[in-house]
Amino acid sequence: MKMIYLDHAATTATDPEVLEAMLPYFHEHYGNPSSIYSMSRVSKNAIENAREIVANALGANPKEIVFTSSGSECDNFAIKGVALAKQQKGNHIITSSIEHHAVLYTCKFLEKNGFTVTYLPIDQDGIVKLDELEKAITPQTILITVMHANNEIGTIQPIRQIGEIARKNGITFHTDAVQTFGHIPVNVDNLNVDILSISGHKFYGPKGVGALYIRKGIKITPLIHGGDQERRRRASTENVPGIIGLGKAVEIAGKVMKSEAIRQTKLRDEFIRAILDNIDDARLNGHPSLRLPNNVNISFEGIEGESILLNLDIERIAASTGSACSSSSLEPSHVLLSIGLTHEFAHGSVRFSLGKQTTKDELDYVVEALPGIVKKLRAMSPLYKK
Amino acid sequence: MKMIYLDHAATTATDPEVLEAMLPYFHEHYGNPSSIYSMSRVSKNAIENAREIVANALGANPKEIVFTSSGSECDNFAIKGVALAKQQKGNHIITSSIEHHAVLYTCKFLEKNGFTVTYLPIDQDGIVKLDELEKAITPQTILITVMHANNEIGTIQPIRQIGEIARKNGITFHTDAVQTFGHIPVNVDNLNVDILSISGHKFYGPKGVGALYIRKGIKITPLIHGGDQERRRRASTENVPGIIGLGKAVEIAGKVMKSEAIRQTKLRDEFIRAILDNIDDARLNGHPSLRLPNNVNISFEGIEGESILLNLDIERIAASTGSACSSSSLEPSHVLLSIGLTHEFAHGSVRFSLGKQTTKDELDYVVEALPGIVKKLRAMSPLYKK
Amino acid sequence: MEPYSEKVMDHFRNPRNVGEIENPDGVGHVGNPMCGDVMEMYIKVKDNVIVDAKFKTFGCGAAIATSSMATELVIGKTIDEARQITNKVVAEALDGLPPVKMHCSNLAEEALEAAIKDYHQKQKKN
Amino acid sequence: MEPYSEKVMDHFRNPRNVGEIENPDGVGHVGNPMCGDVMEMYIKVKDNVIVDAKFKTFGCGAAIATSSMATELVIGKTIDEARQITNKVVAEALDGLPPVKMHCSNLAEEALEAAIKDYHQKQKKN
Ligand SMILES: Cc1ncc(COP(=O)(O)O)c(C=O)c1O
Ligand SMILES: Cc1ncc(COP(=O)(O)O)c(C=O)c1O
Repeated sequence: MKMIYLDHAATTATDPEVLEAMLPYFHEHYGNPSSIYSMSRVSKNAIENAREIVANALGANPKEIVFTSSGSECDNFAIKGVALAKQQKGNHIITSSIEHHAVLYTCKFLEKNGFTVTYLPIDQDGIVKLDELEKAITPQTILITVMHANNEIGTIQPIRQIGEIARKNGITFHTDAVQTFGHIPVNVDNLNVDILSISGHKFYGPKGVGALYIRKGIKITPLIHGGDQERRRRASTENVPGIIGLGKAVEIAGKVMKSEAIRQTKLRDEFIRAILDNIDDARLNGHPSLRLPNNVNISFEGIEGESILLNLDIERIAASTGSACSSSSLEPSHVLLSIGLTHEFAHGSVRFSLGKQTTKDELDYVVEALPGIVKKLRAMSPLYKK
Repeated sequence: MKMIYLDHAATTATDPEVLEAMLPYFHEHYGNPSSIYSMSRVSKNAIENAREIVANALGANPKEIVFTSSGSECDNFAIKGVALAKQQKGNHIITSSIEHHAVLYTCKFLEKNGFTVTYLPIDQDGIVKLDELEKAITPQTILITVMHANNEIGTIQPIRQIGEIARKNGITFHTDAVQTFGHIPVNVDNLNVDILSISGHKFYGPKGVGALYIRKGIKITPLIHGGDQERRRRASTENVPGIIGLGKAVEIAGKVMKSEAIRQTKLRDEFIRAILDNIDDARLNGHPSLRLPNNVNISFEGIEGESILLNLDIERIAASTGSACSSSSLEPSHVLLSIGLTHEFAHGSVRFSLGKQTTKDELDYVVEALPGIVKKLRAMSPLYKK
Repeated sequence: MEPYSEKVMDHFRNPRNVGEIENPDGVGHVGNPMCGDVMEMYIKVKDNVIVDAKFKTFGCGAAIATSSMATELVIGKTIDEARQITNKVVAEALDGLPPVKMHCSNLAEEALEAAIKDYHQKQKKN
Repeated sequence: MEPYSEKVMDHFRNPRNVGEIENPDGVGHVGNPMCGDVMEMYIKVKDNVIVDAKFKTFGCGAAIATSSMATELVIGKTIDEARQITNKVVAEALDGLPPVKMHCSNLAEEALEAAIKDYHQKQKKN
């Protein structure tokens, strides 16, 4: 039996069409795009074409796009880059308490190096409190960074309003759009953002490539110094096949995003209802409607997440506890704690994230398998007494 | 007619065998290596296997290898990482005046942020003066970073001795081995290095992937904060196909490196002799024998490098002026100035770098084409009066 | 994370001795739901020999497998012999645990210790 | 770098008016080998009209092409008309230059200016 893959928020399979587009750039058009001879023009033109595709999708100018190696690099580049470039102006950064670790730990790092950071609280659905944001702003505030949608609970933030507040106060605004770009509309002008992070492998592009949108005029110090690539904002010989793949993935997303968002939202809501109908003492985490079309995050009372995942794996269902990168950690998710879950409940959460290939049949299969797993684990749990 | 590609120091074509090894990891084994379910084990095992291959090639432990996205990232990570981790101990860094821009501009960046940097002079062949190194060391010195071989003139540095001096003084030692690894033997213990940079696309691996060797016990602050990947030293969902490709390229290099080094050295020396025999007022830059097997760097009096390259390109020969990433710069190469060339002579330099596919016939063709090009350009040069 | 051994997965899939013992001679209760691990171990003792052991565990795969293995290891052992069952013994019996999961075997050792302590205290009272 | 236009490459491959003019009426010598560009422009003037122009250039592709184009543009022009040939005019005649190479067209304008200035000074002396 094939795996039922419900961890698209962790990573997606590279679309075969994307891989196809990349292939000529490995050993046919392999020229270094920065070289002067004519054979390099093919790779140079190809990455500029990809840049245009990404820019168009965002409503941006190609010159405002910098290719990077990942979502994490984008977040580090954005936050450290603005912090360094604007440190003469102030040393205060505002973020939310439910950011991805690439943002959170970058902020923690800056705290150790002379910056102060405000972590905004969120409501029980995972939405940043705008009044708290306004209160947090000081004359020292140089950067606001709030993610577009959360990777664990799927809640979509009021980015446009946050951007308005930032602009009104003359503060640079970054958003981590790694979970939204390619899945729901992301337009930098509609969202009032200055800097925006994208990661290829989250929407059927290749792993190891990302893009950072940097609005014209925004000051930012490079994270990777060296050669003149990317208009001197990110040194390194360009990852040509990766960039071409990213461009192709954006192109495909442009075509299918709308219909997929509708289809997945419907599947998602049916799936949530079926789980909650079939299993007692379970709850949905995140906002019921302001959420990613593909995100389902459920807590099960009295049992622990990893043991649920292992049992799902035995049934050939791939899911996660929220964030793949911290799966070796003993701490429960900071996101689930932030929305008010107890440690115990937070430990018992599972994220199912749907994708383009996900079918109703697959989800039905999960709905059938899940109650037995929960029952078995609860039977051996000292914490579940019902 | 096919292109005669003599710019392997800028980038190489990905070996078809390398691409072959990567292919299953795009949309077959695409699982996030950090995930818990069994399908992720394939990608996890594959990257650990690649890590072992890289470690073995270096004489290192797999735990000492961190995968990155490029040689430039490695250099930035190494230098900024040590500077930050050891800033309590001191703020002085020693490097050479002929480093790649990824090292040089990282040092310049640190100079703006409270560090002091000594740029060691080199002799006329491009070799760092060891007595100057010893003199430069102060109690504040926390890092020495000197490249293994220079990317423009190919000179190989006395890394082992530099490492000895560093160790004697308790100073962390980093070397940029981007031009040597995969081409000549690189063993971290023989070389006495603590940190070492590698880039995949310089030895027939894919673009967009590198590796940093970090000796056990060496303190280093991450450049990219976030998830727990790479033992918390470099966050980002792993570039699985890229890492597999890097591993494969190292494996292949292990088999052919020795014979290729001999073959290319012979071709190189014949090529140098033929050029100097056929063209007056030309000189070889870099050390005559302590040089990369594939590097040929020649200055032609009275004419300018780019116009030579363009004429070579018309003859379907791809070469470079030294460093692809600064080809849009008006400054002559800092490396050529450092070895004592006049600005004018430095402007008239061309680097030919050989590769696995390079044949004697190709080089003979260049030897035939070059005198005419030089003659034509000299005829229109106001600086060549002979 | 490194994958679990086959032994761990076997004990996770089919945990031995799940449940509670009515009127146990000793109970150990260790761990903390905040940390994601809670273990309860029940023992029945006759003539200084552990004749039965059961467990209930809230926790990850390793926590469940180590609980299961620990109960298997103690059944039939004298109290003194059971005391020799350290976290290392349990982990080795499972063909090892991933480094990040070693604390789970500590938990099993502690639960056993606590159950034996409880047994001794009950003995004193009687 | 952005690639050169076809026009640039045409003038680079087949530069027009390469060389020196014996007994020129004006010579302009601009640029600096340190910066990688040196341009010499020679003009022959008859009845206030530039009847011939030649150049010698040490420099990149753009430097050579702009020199060549500048000589083509001035031949047949009066001195006053030649003065109108700015760097922009030269660059446009070449269908544009990559941004990093725009300084080369400045050089061509300067060389022409210098040659005209030299011509005027020689006139005064006579
Ligand atoms: C010596 C040296 N260091 C660093 C680099 C940077 O490597 P990458 O282009 O992979 O970032 C290069 C090549 O570009 C190099 O030759
Ligand atoms: C919201 C968010 N930000 C950043 C990242 C990091 O992206 P990457 O793994 O490409 O570095 C992820 C996913 O891992 C994410 O979900």
